[in-house]
Amino acid sequence: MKIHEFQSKEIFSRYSIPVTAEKVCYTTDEVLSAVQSLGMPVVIKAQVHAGGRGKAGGVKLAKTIEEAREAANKILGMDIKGYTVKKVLVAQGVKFNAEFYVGLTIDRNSKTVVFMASSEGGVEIEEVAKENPAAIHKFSIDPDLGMTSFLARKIAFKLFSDFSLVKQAVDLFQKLYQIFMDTDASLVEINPLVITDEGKLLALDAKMNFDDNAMYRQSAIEKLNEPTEDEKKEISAKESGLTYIRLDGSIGCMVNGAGLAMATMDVIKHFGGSPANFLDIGGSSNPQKVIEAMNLLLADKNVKVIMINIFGGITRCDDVARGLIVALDEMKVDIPIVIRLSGTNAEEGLRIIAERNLPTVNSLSDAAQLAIKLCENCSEN
Amino acid sequence: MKIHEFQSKEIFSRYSIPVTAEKVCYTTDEVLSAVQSLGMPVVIKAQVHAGGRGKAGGVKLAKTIEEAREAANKILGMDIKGYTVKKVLVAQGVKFNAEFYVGLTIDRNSKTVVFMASSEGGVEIEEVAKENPAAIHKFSIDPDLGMTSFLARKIAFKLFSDFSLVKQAVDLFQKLYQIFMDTDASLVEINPLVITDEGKLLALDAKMNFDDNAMYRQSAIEKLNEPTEDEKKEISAKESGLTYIRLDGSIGCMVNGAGLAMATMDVIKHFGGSPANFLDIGGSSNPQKVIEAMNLLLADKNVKVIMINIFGGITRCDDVARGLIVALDEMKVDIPIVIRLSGTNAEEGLRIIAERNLPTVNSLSDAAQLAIKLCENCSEN
Amino acid sequence: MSILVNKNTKLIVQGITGRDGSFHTAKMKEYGTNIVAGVSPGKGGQTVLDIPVFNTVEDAVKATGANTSIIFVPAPLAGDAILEAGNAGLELVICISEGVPTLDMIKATNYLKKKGVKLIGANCPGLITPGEALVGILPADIFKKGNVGLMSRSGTLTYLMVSLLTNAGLGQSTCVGIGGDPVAGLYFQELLQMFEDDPETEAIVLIGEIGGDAEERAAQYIKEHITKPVVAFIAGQTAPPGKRMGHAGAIISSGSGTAAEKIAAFEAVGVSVASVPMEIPDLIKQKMK
Amino acid sequence: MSILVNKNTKLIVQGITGRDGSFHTAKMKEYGTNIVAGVSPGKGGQTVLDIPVFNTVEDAVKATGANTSIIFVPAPLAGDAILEAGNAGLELVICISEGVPTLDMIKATNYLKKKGVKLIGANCPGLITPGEALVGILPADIFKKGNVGLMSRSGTLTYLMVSLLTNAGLGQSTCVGIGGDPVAGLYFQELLQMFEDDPETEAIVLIGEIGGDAEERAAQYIKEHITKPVVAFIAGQTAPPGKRMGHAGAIISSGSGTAAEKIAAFEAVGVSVASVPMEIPDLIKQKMK
Repeated sequence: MKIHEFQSKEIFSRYSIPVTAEKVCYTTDEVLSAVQSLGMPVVIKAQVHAGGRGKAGGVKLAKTIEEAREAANKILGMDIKGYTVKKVLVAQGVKFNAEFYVGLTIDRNSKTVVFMASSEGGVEIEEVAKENPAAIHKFSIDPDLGMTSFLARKIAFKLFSDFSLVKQAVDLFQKLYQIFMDTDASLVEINPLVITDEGKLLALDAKMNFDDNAMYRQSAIEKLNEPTEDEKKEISAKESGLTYIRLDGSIGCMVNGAGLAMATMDVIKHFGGSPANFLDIGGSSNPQKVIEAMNLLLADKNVKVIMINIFGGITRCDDVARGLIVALDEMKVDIPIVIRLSGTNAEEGLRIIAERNLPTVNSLSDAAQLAIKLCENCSEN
Repeated sequence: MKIHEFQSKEIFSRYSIPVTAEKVCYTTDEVLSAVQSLGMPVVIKAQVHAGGRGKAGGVKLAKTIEEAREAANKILGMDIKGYTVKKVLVAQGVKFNAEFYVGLTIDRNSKTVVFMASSEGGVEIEEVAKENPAAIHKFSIDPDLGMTSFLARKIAFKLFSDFSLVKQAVDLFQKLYQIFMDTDASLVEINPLVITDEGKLLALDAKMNFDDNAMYRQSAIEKLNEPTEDEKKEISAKESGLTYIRLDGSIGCMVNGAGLAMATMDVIKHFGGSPANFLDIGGSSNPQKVIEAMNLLLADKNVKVIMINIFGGITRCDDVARGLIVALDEMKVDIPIVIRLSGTNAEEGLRIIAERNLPTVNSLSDAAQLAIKLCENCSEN
Repeated sequence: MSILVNKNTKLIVQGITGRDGSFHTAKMKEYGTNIVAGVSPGKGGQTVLDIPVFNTVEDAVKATGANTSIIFVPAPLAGDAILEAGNAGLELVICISEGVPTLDMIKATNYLKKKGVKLIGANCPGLITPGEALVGILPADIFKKGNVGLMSRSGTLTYLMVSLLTNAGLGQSTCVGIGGDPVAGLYFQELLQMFEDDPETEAIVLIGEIGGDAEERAAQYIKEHITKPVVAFIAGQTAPPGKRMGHAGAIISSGSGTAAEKIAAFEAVGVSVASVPMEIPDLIKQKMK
Repeated sequence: MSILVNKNTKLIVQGITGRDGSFHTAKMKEYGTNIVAGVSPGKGGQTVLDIPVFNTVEDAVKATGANTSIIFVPAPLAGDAILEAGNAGLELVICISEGVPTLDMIKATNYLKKKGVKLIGANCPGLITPGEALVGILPADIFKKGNVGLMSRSGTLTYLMVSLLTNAGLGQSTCVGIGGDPVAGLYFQELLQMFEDDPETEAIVLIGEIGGDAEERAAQYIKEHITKPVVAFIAGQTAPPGKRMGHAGAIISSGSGTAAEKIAAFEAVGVSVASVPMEIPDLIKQKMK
């Protein structure tokens, strides 16, 4: 789960991490009144859950009221990677003389939280990682010790030589780690962290992502969730035990298990087709799930054929077959369906399917090729 | 550092640990008004920093207003092991059907916090420890894990078979550990922990001690400190870098180092004398310390002779000698002084002492024997 | 031989009285797995399928001498269940539970490593040594005893792969689902070494997926330590970047974790990578010649 | 030979620029201890007594190959300083600082144990191998090279004891002050074993004090593992119960930790206990006959 820059900074402020004076605004009028209280210059920044907003024109410096109005008008309502900008952050302009990157995330390899720090802040850190990986210092945090003073100092000395900055950084790094742990974050990032002309460290930007699995115990964070329409569908699917991600193709897929779902997409593409979605109906038998999955597929107008690939394990094939029959009874399905059932209770499932004269196939290859063929026929209509 | 039962329970309440409804009172009138709001019966308990208040008559059950008045009159002002009772806790009487003991403390052996639990609550746990040690379950808490749910459950199953009580206990035990860690406690104890007639766990009593070394980061706890007059002297001594404990004898001792100070007392007793105090002037050279130490010794009217035993290491003997000379110049000292200096700069120290014609001795045995002899002479005067 | 579980496995089921726990306990027992105890706090003294239930793992281990535990408790309790198992003197712990918070897994994996206890999962289907022991939720009847060792980040894809193997006459020594979460117990390297050391295993199938760098690290490990033939399949070759495909692990971001990179890493060390699962049996047969 | 420190000790001083740190660095250097570096955050690049100062212990170890560290930082920082030393690949850490919170020491001792790093202290005077290395604040000129190993919970009492030994012609192999705090690093048992294993040590002096049960545990250990003669003195035989005598360790409570109990425990295993320190040299001479 992602939150906005301004929300991340609100959390930072609660831990006494210095951030810029700023205000969230939803209209140009609000921006102008914020500018009054903050003073000039200001930076106006789109608040959307998409990266690269700077390149997209979503961040503008304004030195006059007129510039601020212009920037607000331009940014509010702008589309950034499919997200419409509904609010901007108006932040006091700050004079600074150096930019750094600091971030915390999970490292699969060491199975710890890692702290990343770089003197090359203010640019996209992925670029730095590619072009000059040595410029990013990484420190694995021992889960038994946490962010000790000595570790924070060791990191700080990599970035700063001035001891006053080192001391500020030690405090800052320990707080960031605390935030990470307290909020079940998966990413906490400041880019750039700057040294102001007064010699103080300041978080000019802030980014936080969270572990979806932990949101049950992070209700304050979960309240900040702002799903898009597509994400809402995914969330509602998830509540039914389904994982659904819409894609651009024409073959609607219903599969049990994430790995098998991805492999099914791979096989479709392998034979020249294009999947309309990733849809994992998960691990336990429940006809209702199949009905909801069918509804999701049929709601997508791009879907020209439905391909069902079930490998029974916990999921029982006869349950899937029954759910499918109920779904077909309830809803008008005027597109072809290709069904492959295998594993637990597959024979019974196939018998149920056969009663309705629906096409079944034996192998995944056959299923994919048949679906592609049916789809091409559809397109001709 | 110790705090009162009512203060411990205030801390418990902040962590949502159930305690009895109660009120601290300083006068009999306050007790009577507390009784009005709490209802009958009540238990009136002396709040002093001494153990064994029950045996001393400092805890009384009152079933009527008259009994409450009588109890308050009796307990307020009572002396318990040298402590005058200035306040009582008036607690609502509770019906319960079983008493348990739970406590957390430091274990030197395993170098961890240990959790102790016993079904034999409501009595002095030291007695249980002596007579039936198997009745006390001890659990070392892995500092990397803290009080996990599984450990709390394991402990709870030792005390309770009813799963509803186990669940309450798991919550309670985890909170107690959290309190211990959050407050730098050295002891957290509930005795008795009871099961009310409603089947709820309730802390009927509470006891907390704290790590003096950690009080610099526990200002809220430190504010609760109520030193006695003797303890105030000890504290003021400690602020000067001295550790002073007044005893009953007549030979005032000034020594550097706790072990040597105790050994000096042992040697005095070995030769038949009695030390008036434990006084450790600590490890670093500072003439001012010696002056303050002399002041402490001279303020004790029981002191008939002063014995100084310094082993120079960090402490330099010439500094001690100089401090002594300054002290002697500043104050009227009309009792004999025996001085033994050894170690770093002892020769220079002895030279300074010799200038004043003060008696010096070579060995600790000689010093003790001389002090005892001089003391006996004094007593004859 | 085989790896991790076999006839000597004495299994505890944590969460045995729950819906999933009791269902799969029946399946495992039916397969012949030696299940010696169940754990369910507050239900100590009961039995499930004639298996005695204890309040704590410690009690269960003391009473039965169990050496392995499988965990079916709800995700919010799974971290603590792993710690409890790790604390009780077992050798191997398998956590099936899905949706365990990552910070809980960091604490758990770190603790079990210190204790020298092997962990598989969380969010995994468990493992099977065909003909000896099923410790997990895998559908038993697709497996066949043989000499192919299989390890996978995915559940049902494993089943597909196994039925392809079995249909092609290739039996399995042990099949392990390591789970798809960002922080999990045993990973490819440890299992590769175990299969390398297992005399019964003649070839190894590795099923990876997009996200993370587990496959790249596995490739490096294969180069340095593994002499037996390895073939691989990477799921998600056609998945769009930046989307979470069910498994927390399956995210492509920052230009690392793509299928192309993983495939290149494997091919660079002589591991044949199938473009679709159906190619795997032939690849193995070629390698085993 | 000797234990813990010797001519091969390469010492770092944490807190070298502080008042106590710089004073004792001079004393140790004067004695001939090989001090290779100092650590003082923010003062990296400076020198103290020609010793280079680094910002972190890690930097100091990398630059000098140090194997031992002594800590003089203020008590609130000491716990972290021990962790830093334990993390940096040293073999032995001595913490002189007095007044370290107990919970900090629990964290520190636990961490160093896991890392396999030996810790002495906190709140201790350090140790000396006469003629080889002084790593602590002990007054060097009272020591004499010889064959008595000494360990003590007390500082100045150790000095008294050592001068009694030296005056009696009994030199020392190594003298260790283990400190008087409730939770500390190496304790009597570990040191007893080291002295037992040290060919240069022929007799052992143990100086205990009231409070805790370190002496009782030492007695048990002596019974089971130690063949060399041991003599002991317990300070505080006449101290009143329930009073804290300077050392956090020196508290008598709950009827355990009294001098009488400790003396009885020692005598039960054949350890001679002196009633006053002056008796120790004769007791040793009797035992060494």
